Amino acid sequence: MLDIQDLSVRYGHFTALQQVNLTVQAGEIVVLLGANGAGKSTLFRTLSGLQRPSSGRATWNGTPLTGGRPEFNVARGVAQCPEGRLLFPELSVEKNLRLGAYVHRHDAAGTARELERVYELFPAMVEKRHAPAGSLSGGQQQMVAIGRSLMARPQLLLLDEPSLGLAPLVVEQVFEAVQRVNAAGVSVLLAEQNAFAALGIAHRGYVLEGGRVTLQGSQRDLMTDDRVRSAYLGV
Amino acid sequence: MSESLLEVQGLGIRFGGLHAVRDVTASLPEGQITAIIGPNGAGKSTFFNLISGFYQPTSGSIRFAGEDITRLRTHDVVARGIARTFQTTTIYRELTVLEGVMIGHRVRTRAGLLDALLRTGRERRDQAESHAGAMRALERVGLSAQAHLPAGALTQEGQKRVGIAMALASDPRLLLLDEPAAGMNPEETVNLMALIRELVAGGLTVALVEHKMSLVMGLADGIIVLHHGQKIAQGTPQQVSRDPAVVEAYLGSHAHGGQMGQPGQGGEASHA
Amino acid sequence: MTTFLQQLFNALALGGVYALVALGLTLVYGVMRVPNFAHGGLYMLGAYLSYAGLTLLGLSYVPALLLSALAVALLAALMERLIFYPLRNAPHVHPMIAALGVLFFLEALIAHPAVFGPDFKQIAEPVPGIVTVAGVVITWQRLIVIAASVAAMLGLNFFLKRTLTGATIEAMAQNREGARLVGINTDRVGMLTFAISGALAAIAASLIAPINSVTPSMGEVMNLKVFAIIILGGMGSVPGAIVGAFLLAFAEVFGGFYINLDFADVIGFAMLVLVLTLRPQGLFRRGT
Amino acid sequence: DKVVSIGFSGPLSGGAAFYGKDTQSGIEMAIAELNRKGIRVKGEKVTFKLVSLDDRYLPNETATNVKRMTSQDINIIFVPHAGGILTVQPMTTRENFLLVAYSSEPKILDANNPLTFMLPPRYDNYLQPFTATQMKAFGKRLGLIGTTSAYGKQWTDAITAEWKKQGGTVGRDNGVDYATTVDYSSAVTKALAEKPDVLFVGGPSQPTALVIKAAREQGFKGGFIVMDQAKFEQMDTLIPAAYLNGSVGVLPTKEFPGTSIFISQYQRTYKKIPTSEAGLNYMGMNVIARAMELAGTTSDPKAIRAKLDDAAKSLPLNKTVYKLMGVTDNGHVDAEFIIASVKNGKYTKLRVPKVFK
Amino acid sequence: MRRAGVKGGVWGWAALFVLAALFPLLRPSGYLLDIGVNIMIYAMLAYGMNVLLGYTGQLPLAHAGFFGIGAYAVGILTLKAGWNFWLAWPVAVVLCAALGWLLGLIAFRTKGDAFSILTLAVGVIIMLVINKWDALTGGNEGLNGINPPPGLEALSQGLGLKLSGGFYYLGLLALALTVLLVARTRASVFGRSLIAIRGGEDLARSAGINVFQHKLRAMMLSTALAGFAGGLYAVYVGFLGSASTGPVTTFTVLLYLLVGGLGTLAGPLVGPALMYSLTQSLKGLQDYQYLVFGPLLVLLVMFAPHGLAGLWERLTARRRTPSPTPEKAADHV
Ligand SMILES: Nc1ncnc2c1ncn2[C@@H]1O[C@H](COP(=O)(O)OP(=O)(O)OP(=O)(O)O)[C@@H](O)[C@H]1O
Ligand SMILES: Nc1ncnc2c1ncn2[C@@H]1O[C@H](COP(=O)(O)OP(=O)(O)OP(=O)(O)O)[C@@H](O)[C@H]1O
Ligand SMILES: [Mg+2]
Ligand SMILES: [Mg+2]
Repeated sequence: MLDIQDLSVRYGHFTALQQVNLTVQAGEIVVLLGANGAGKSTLFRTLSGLQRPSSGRATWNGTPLTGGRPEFNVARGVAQCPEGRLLFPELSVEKNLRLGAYVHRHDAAGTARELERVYELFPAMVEKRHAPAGSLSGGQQQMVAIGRSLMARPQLLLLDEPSLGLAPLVVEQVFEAVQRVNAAGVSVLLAEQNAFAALGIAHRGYVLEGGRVTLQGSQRDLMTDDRVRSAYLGV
Repeated sequence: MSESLLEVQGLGIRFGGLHAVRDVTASLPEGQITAIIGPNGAGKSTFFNLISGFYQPTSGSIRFAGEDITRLRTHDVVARGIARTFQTTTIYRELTVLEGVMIGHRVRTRAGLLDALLRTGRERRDQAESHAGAMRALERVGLSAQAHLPAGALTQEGQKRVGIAMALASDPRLLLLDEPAAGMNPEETVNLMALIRELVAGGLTVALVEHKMSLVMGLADGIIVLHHGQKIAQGTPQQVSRDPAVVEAYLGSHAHGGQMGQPGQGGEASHA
Repeated sequence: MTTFLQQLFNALALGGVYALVALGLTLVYGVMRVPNFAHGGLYMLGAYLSYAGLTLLGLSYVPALLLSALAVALLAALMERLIFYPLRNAPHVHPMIAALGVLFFLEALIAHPAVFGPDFKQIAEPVPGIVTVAGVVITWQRLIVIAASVAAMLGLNFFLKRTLTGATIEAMAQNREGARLVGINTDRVGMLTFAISGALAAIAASLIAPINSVTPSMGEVMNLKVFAIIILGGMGSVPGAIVGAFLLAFAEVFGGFYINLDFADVIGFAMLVLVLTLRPQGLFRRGT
Repeated sequence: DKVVSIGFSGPLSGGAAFYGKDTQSGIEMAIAELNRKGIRVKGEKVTFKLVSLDDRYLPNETATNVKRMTSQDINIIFVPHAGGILTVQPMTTRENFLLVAYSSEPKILDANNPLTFMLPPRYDNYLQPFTATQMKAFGKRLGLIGTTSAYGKQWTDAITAEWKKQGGTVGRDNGVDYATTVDYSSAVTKALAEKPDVLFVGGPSQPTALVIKAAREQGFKGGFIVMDQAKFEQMDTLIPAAYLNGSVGVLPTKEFPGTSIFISQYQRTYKKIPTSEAGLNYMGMNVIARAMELAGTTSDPKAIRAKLDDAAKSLPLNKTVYKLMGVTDNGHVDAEFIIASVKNGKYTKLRVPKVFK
Repeated sequence: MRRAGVKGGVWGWAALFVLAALFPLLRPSGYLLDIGVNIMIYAMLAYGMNVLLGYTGQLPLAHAGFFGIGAYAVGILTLKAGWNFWLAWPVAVVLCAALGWLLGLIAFRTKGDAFSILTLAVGVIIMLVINKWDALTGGNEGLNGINPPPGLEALSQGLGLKLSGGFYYLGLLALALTVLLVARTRASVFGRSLIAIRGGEDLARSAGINVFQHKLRAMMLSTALAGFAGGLYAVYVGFLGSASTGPVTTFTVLLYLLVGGLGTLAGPLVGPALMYSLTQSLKGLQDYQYLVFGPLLVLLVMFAPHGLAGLWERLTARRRTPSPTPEKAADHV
């Protein structure tokens, strides 16, 4: 279980996250809603260890994630598909994906299996496997980023706006895939502007505003909440 | 139908073995909004790169307002009146909003190094004009109040507007927007649509690439669909959203309305 | 004809020298994009440490070489930690100037009268003697240099392209945060990369020193050329670096032979300008 | 006690530092000895202090250093490179200092500067005997692989002229910069392609030894004319002594009483064999100290300059590293060198038939 | 607010130059005057490099070569062709601009590190050619006896100064002109386009800027300033050797520039002033000078990454512009 308690993050004097409390139970998909600049990406970066919190803590199954060592977090089963993709532009698509499985480097067979699964999810990647990731179209790069996070075979998957730049059909497939992965026991924390689709597959959700959690509840609660409907669902 | 501002004939480009855009013939009617959609990697951004002179086509021709601009370099294309924004927001984050947008007006000024060194009349005129031009553009996107902030301090959406203002500052006739709504929430998307409508009402022609069907369907007068670099369909939103080839390749369930689409009503898509 | 063949061998030997030094730099400059002008300093240090091992410790050649490689590797790793790591997000010129500072320091340290002083030193050839093939004089040391450069190239290329650790170096160079996100310990990889580069520099110096003299400024002379070679071959390309090295050597030797020795260096650099004008991305890199 | 500062501006860092240090060491050693012994000028006890400033071989830096030293009332300044010397030469009368020039560039003398004291002897004394000896022993074809420093180029030109004068033929100039060349082989190959009987080589000792080595390895059997910058006694520690057989060059010997004392003193202090740079500057400093005694002033460069010749002639034998005939009217040291040829590892002194002054 | 800032800057500069002009009246030693002139010469060269590196974002490494070309042009034209210095100097500047244009045509085909290395190679070639072309440049022996500018001696005496004082004022005037031209460039429509190129070439291109042409002009200005500095150097030192036209000089000035502050107007002056004085005072340390200088350099780069002028500008900018989110703004500068 992911347990975030009173987490605050500051950039200089600017407080990006303030006393955030949030949990993701094993096997849950939790969606994180929030306007631009609400602090979603900051939260994700903190959970991956890229960003150090100024106070508070986050643990995954009891082990702290905030030690500032992302590589430990990945080894603990926490993988992220980050905002901005953070691919290795001059390496081939396949090397990008294989590096996603870096923490499983001693399990070649498992990595090969996982690679097949990613290619199944994004068939467009097969013909691009030897192309440098940087030469791909924006959406294709997003596919590589998602694929790379899956390659780590995470127990907790952090997806920061995975649908960004993807064609509608692919968005559907990604959400289906998230559900599939989740069905296999992986917990998912998902940030999305496409709130409608995200809520559609989520069990619970949180709304982040100005770095604070202002609302939380089950899928149904949020879907029917007036504020959520007007601000994030566009209805 | 209004006169076409931009016409491309058999346009194509290859990257090594890959035909990123292949034999595309299309036209953008003046004063309208044309959306270009298609799967990821279909060649939409490449299509924009070709029009704006970033890439040189390996085949075909581009005519803008009756003039052949196929082989022109980017700055000449901008000078003719075609401006663009990029898929990932690129602006001068370290400059103030105003300064960044003034750069967009550069193409309308002539002052060079000698004018700078001698501080000629032309230099001073151009300087004043850049300022005025940039302020006009900022007003159009509603950012005049933030003119003196560093652009990087603005929100994601604000930065997108800066990008558009920069393009507008070059006084274009045609504006190319590459995924302007990416990363925006529904509310912001609606604001953006209003902005684009205003621009078009002011006489601008707009072509945009976007995956957000709510925006495409709500805004576009016409849609061009690319797939594997080729044009597979063209028509009104209604026509296109019913085209089975488009549905299969691109839209999936979104063709049937739902959150993103809009209920279509009749009309056959014209196949390319 | 014999003269031509002799020059051919001379060019190969010189190319081997350039390649050996360039390969050490390929990792940190070609791959990691750290303009480490201290590389020449590490190279120089490697030669002096080998010299010290031979004369002060009385070691034989190979142990002296290995000891020197180890020491320089440690120093390079330390340098990464203390200087280049903190500067990783700074613009390019910053690490470049810092590296120059290190180079100044190393040179001054070695040239200090209490250390080695500014005079030339000499390392005896471990395998003295020559072979003559068809009138061409081949010295063992030069053969060793050529062989070592090819072996180092193959090894390094294999390491970068075929091993996971190699891939982590490239990954880290291209996106440090991305690399951390997939679980790579970038701190360790960074130091490791510098250590390998330092060791290569020291080995190169120890192999080359018997051909030339050991002086505090020997690294400076090499520095410009090896940076040029890496760009010439194409940033990040290991085969490119070695081809660039031999190309430069051939241009210098045959330019000097057929045109004018006095202008050999001019010819070498002119070739670099020409190649970059025609292929701005270098020889072994696909266009962008 | 009166402390008199002596200035020095030369390359003390970078690629030429070894050279700067060598020249500096000679002055330094002379000053240490003079201070130990103590000299008196007009009855007053005088000690010297060496003020050294690095100029990295750059003339503008030399000029800056000289201005700095003259503003500190330093009246004697050693400069060991032609560029620096020529740059500051016009300043001597204005800033009132004696320029002690260690460079054999003839333009230094052409300037007829009244306050210049030039230390190195004219190398043209060697040309005739070198040429005659080698041409007789090996043949008439000369190949050229000297260093391309200013001094090296002069040498190359001079030896070329002399060799032709005596009826020989000279190949193309295959000079390379001994300081920056990574491998001398290709220059040697090119020079040997002309099948010379004798090769002209020379620069600093170590690289010169490597050039000789490369030539021998590539099968050269002829003789070498070794430029005076390179020293046999340094080279034969680096390469098989047999490689040097058939060479002619300068040889500091224990001919004069001063020399052996100097050498052993120097080796005790600096732990290495002294070069002629050290020797001549050592001697130069001693001449100046002596001239101060004779002139009765430590601060009037003109008066000191006027006594240089007397000083040189009256220098105690144990300070005379090289045989010293005096100082010429235009301020040039008139010293003699000993030259030798090498046969079977043994040095044979050559006669210098006619001495240019 | 910006206008006010610019005005303030003008007064600051004017005050600085007036103060500098008063300095010789204090009867400083020839050594101090000499340091002053050297700083001015290096500063002019640094301003030239700053146009390319600081404003346009291109790291050129051939500048000592152009400095040398300017210097040798003046030396050769006055010594061998008998020209008047006052004619030779502008001709040298124009020559450097023209050669800069030529270099730009070739070098701007490349970008980033390749550009730097290509220009470095050109710089080395220039130095080597100067060194090897004995007939024209005097080769290793250099060019000796370049005379002071005609009239300068008389003028100095008229002002009651030595020749060195005359050179000081000549340098000060040249520097003032350099600062004026560079300041004008930076504040111009053209200069803003250079900043745009520095910020991102593709973006600048999409804004309609003819990137290549702008870079070419920047290169010309930059090399012209290098030649301007070189011409002054030639008459000031009176002797020319190839050593000071090589990469070592380029890197020295680069370092000055970095310490002063890239892309700032004061940096190219502050850097040389500080670093040149520092290296002079470190000379007393003898064998330890580079043992101290090297680490000092590393520390400067690490702890004052924006240079001293950069530091100053940021401090004053923060005082002047009360931006609503100053801490965020600072992060992107
Ligand atoms: N490195 C940084 N330094 C300073 N401020 C930052 C930094 N990164 C983010 N911020 C600020 O922190 C706030 C939260 O940013 P964050 O990226 O977490 O938002 P977000 O919810 O992910 O937004 P978006 O939907 O645009 O991705 C924003 O105001 C942003 O400007
Ligand atoms: N410079 C390039 N070199 C090689 N291949 C390229 C290059 N630019 C684009 N491509 C390829 O061309 C194809 C079209 O890319 P493009 O960026 O135009 O797609 P797109 O339609 O904009 O997709 P998206 O919706 O994902 O942004 C892709 O397969 C991409 O990998
Ligand atoms: Mg975000
Ligand atoms: Mg695209």
